[in-house]
Amino acid sequence: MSKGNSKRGVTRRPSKNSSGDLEFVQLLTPQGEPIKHPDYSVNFTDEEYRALYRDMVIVRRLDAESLSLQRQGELALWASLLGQEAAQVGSARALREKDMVFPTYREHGVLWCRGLDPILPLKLFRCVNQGSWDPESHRFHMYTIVIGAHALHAVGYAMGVTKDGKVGSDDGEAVIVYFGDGASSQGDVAEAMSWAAVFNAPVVFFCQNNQYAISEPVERQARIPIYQRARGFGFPGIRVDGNDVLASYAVTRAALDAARHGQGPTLIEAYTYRMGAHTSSDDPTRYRVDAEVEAWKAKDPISRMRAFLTQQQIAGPDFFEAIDEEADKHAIELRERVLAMPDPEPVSMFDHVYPGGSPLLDDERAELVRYLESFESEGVR
Amino acid sequence: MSKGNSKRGVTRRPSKNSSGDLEFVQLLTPQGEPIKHPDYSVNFTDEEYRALYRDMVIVRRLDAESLSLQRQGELALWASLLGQEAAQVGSARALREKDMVFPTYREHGVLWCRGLDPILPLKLFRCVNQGSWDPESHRFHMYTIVIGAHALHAVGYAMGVTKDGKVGSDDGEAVIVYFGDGASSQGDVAEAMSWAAVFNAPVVFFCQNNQYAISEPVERQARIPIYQRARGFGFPGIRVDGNDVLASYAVTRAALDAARHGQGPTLIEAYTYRMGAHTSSDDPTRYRVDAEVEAWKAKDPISRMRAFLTQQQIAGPDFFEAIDEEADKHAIELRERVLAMPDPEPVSMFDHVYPGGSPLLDDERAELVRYLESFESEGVR
Amino acid sequence: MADTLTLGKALNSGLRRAMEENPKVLIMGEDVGKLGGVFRITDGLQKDFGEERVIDTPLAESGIIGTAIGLALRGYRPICEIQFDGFVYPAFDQIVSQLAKMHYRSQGKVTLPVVIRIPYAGGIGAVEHHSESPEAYFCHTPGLKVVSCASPQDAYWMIQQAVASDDPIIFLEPKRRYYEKGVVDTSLSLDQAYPLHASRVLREGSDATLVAYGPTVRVALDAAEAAAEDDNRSLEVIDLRSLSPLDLDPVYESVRRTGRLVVIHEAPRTLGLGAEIAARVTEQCFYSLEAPVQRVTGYDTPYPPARIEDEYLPDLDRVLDAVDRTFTF
Amino acid sequence: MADTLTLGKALNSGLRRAMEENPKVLIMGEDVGKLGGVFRITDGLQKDFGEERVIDTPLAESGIIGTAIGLALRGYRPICEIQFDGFVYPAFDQIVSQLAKMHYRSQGKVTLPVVIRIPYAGGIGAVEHHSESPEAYFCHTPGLKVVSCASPQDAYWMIQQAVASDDPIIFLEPKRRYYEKGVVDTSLSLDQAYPLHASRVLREGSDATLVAYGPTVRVALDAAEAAAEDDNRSLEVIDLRSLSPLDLDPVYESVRRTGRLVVIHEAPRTLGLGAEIAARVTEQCFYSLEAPVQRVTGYDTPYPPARIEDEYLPDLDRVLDAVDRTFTF
Ligand SMILES: Cc1ncc(C[n+]2csc(CCOP(=O)(O)OP(=O)(O)O)c2C)c(N)n1
Ligand SMILES: Cc1ncc(C[n+]2csc(CCOP(=O)(O)OP(=O)(O)O)c2C)c(N)n1
Ligand SMILES: [Mg+2]
Ligand SMILES: [Mg+2]
Repeated sequence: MSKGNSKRGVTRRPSKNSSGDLEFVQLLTPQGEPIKHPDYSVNFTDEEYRALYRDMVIVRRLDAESLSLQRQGELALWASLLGQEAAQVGSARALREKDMVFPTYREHGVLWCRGLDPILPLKLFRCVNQGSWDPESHRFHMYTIVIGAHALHAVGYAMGVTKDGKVGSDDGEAVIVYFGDGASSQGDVAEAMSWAAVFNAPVVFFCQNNQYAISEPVERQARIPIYQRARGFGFPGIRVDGNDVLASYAVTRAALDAARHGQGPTLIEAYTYRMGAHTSSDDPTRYRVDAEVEAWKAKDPISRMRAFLTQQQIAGPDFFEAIDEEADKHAIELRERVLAMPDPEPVSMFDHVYPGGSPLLDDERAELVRYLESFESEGVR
Repeated sequence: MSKGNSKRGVTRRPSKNSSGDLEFVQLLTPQGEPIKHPDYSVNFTDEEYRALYRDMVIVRRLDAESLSLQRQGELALWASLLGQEAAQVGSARALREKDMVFPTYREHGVLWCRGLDPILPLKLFRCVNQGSWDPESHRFHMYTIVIGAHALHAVGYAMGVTKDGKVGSDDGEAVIVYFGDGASSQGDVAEAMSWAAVFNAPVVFFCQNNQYAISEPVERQARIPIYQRARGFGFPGIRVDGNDVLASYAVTRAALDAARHGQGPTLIEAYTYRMGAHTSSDDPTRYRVDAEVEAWKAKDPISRMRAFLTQQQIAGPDFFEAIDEEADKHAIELRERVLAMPDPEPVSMFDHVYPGGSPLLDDERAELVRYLESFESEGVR
Repeated sequence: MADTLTLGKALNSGLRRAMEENPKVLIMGEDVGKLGGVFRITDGLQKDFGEERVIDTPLAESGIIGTAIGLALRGYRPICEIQFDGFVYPAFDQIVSQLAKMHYRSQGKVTLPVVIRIPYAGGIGAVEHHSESPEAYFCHTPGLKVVSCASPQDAYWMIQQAVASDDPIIFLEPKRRYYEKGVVDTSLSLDQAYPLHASRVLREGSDATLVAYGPTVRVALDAAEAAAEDDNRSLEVIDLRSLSPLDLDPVYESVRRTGRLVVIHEAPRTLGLGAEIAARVTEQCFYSLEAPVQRVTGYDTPYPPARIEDEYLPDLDRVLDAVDRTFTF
Repeated sequence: MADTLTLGKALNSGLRRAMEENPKVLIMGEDVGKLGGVFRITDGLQKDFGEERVIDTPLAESGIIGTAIGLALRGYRPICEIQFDGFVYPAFDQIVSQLAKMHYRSQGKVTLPVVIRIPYAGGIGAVEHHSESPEAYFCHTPGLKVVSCASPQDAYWMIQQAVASDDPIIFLEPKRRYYEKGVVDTSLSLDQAYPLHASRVLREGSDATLVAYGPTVRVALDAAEAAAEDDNRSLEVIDLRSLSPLDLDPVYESVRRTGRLVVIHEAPRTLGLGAEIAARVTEQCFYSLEAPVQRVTGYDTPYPPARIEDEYLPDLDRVLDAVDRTFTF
């Protein structure tokens, strides 16, 4: 039979964004100069600008302290947010109190902005518990380590928001789910996007593309920019400079507002960089070169904001120094609290397996209690 | 803090294609008139045109016979392809011999075109085996019932084709995977598309959108046309009139050729309709109205092709009659063979659990043999 | 009030009542709405409770359980239907790593009252993936509870109890028993109904004990009947009902009297529930057992083509054969 | 030739040799390439065999197994790495419904020689999902074979045997033993190596039998040592090695001599391998057992926070305590 033929008319390999180009929303240059964007802007008071800076400095300082605690053997692991402060603080500050957050294991900056006690993630990483905070208290769900699984939880939650009649006006509630570039490959994340589209769920997919999933560069996950994934499901996707706290704020705010007003989901790709190792167990020198890290240093989210504040005379050396001091204080307090943190009681391992309890577990608990007591009576073997 | 703002600039609810519009590739109108398409065409000999018609008539006839066998209790179940003959025959005839097919459970038309014995799926649906044909003999994999799972198998296979150096020239091999509109929601299918994009695999995703996943209309799976899903992964998607055998052929041929030449994956959405029930267990009157079915009858793939052949004087009543007779003969033969089909031996249930065997299974087999023999000696209890 | 209902209809009525009792109860799954599910267990519910409460979902099992978790976090009580046993595996991570563990991980701050209904097991002459018995996977998973009903009365009450429970529950429905009829007493209150996580002696006996659940309960009862008539043997029959946690005290009590135990299930033998029951009963009744616990189960093969499933599935004869073995050991 | 290697390095060498032997062997998984895997088990292999044979995959476990199946259909022999035990569940359908069954479903026309390596079990002080023991799920699944290595010698040979086998194999690596050293005899041929699916008596004894696998083999050996020194008791230690199919003849033989059996694993007790072993040993050695089989296992809770994992994991003392119970029963 004869051949069909076609002009396929679709670019097969859209040229990948380099981090330097402008195929993303940016409101501050790496040098801290404000730039105009046709669709997005912010209109902060000086106080608010300073508050964003403060958040970023404090979360970076707490992060550094946590890493050092890990190095000293006080934590089993630490997943550093270094380099991602703007994406996290900008997006988190765009949330309203009633909005709900579903984080990964790296959203310490978001956690801080939601007002949770910054010690909480350290309990998880010290392995005294499993990140067991109350998700409702600050509307910030527990961390999720299984990549992508929580995206479905976020969408289900958002479906519930709709059912509760809490979308469709400026009083509406929105949901945001954080995940990484690597997570974008998981079936669960794709299913979450499908469901969000079909149910027009009030959810924002916030993907921090920090260029790596452990050792694998983002090209292993996608051959076109991740924000474009949304097009295939029928909702908007947008890329923002994730090292620009103002742009991160503006883009997230718009997406959350669209969601709460009933316009459905948005995918935001925050283009950023993981400056540190994947976790304290990782050795990034095995898979990336210094030059790359150096290039990203020039786009640092905090120095950029500091330059902006200085240039705009919103803040000066005294302010910066005061913030650094405040951050140090927080860090010292964090350290002290970690050092004082008790281990859980062994028998607590039987608590909360079932809300309704289980006689089997009661027996096993009794078995362990008896066993542990046998050492007390007879002395350690 | 102040609100960010944006013109979002993305249509949130692209208007859904009605089956009547032309947002798809069509080379034959429902009345059988040839129409030109800027990108796709076919150039068949009369003989080839007639062969396509013959395929469609035969697979429909075999399908009807199978359904009737099911109604008479000879099959446990039947998944009818009625209405989807053009999508299946058109796409299957676009394949080259070396190309590899991964079907669902409904691709009896593709199976026929690949030259497999049409009795094979009836063994599966009679439950004498599980569709146990040799995938390599006609380069047609076994049926897959678990929705979407085989999409990953197809992509892996296609990655192997690349590894074998069998892409990049006109001698290249391609892989095609069939799935339904419902399957497009499965995480496995999304992962398959991710992988295909990242590894530039020589695979064609052929989605027969027959408008329903059992009772659920396609709107439950996607809010924009399914072919657009590919855009999010960075490869082309295209919709074809799945009731037009010529268009189905041309579009598939082009996609297969792109794949074999190293241009990577394509998603084809064949827009069609499941004229019958989902399976013989289903009752479609519970979820769809007669008027809809009637409207689709007017687009029937076989009468369309028959009109074309008549109008173009490629074939006349004698030919059509001869084909109908041939089809009847095949159907009668199929029926006879089903009626003569023996049940498997019970102990065969232990065969082929492991290529390497297992002493545990040997013991269990011996146990069953002994047990069955005990009846022979003592008479049935 | 007592009605005679099929097991399937009893489930339908129980679901209806659960939805009436609590507006937070949702039903979600593939084809559960207009179609009423492929087995019609949710028949009529979408019509009466609306599309907001009876949700036809996209075709994605991980999505069904994952979004149900999210809905539960928001205060809803989702009942998920998995269309057939063999299609639960794409949701496995959401079930065993997410649903099962969130209460524990949160130290009790989060509860997820999600029920997962699964028409399960074989005997209906179906094609592959439609006849499996996956209960052991779930019973081995701490944080899940697992139950199976074997009569219309239990179906009606157990589904309501499962929905009312704050535990995540896998609710296994013996699909080949959907059409069996029985009397259902609908006049009780939930508290009065037989407890969800308790096994139950269905027939008293003194010579040997049969333990079954779900579809094999009928097999056990028939075997006991036959043994009484043909062999003059008195078999005690216990319906486990709760597969996790197991309620084995009645089994121990029984075995201490009979000295003989046969466990019957359709799942493959290796690491099927029979293994756990054998291990525990042997430990608790070591000096009472006259013979090792016998297991009458599916074999350690994938579920075979249905034309030979009768030889795969435990039936009356295989049960009686095993009882004989406990006497001749 | 005999080298002293860590278990991790022995695996690395075994993988290297398997890749040298057969050009169809592939390695695929998350971070297995440049990084050499988070435990460095594939260290250096991408460098030497290229990106075509050592493939860093997208972050999608179902994708890893699903595409490996496709590659196997095309004639390749993929070795998949799942980064940690707790991340295997998204691939569950591909493993239990696809990989496990395709040979059966095709009546032997298709073979899928896929090996799935999983660093598993606890004891490394890790955060949640990094310490689990999922073996029972796989052992309950007909069509899969499951093995675990406990020494560098076994690691080196068993991985090669697994790759050479046409069966789909779950290969469980006791991650907390990666750094333990042992002598590896690299001079054998594959056929000469101890058979893959055979258990092995590691220490002979006459008073009681200990059965362990993977990470608990060391615990069993230590317990036997302590029992010999402190209690003057002679304990036989058997390493199961093959978890599916089980090779229990040496266990039966041993229990017939000792009359006492303790099974040790980290997975939760209920429906853990101990249950199956207890059931089978009781059946085969009914009149030899002086006490019921004792199980020293993880508890039926999710894996607890690592700060208390020592009390969750079977250790020497709990094993000896169980041995005592078999004597005082
Ligand atoms: C299902 C699953 N697979 C594998 C892992 C192991 N793992 C932890 S983090 C990670 C990479 C995640 O990359 P990305 O999504 O980009 O997030 P990032 O860590 O860069 O913030 C992997 C593979 C996991 N946690 N869950
Ligand atoms: C994983 C899984 N879930 C559910 C089912 C049950 N089921 C069989 S066919 C079907 C609908 C499939 O719809 P679609 O993909 O559109 O294909 P079609 O049957 O219309 O050809 C469903 C839900 C299944 N086979 N596999
Ligand atoms: Mg990343
Ligand atoms: Mg369909």
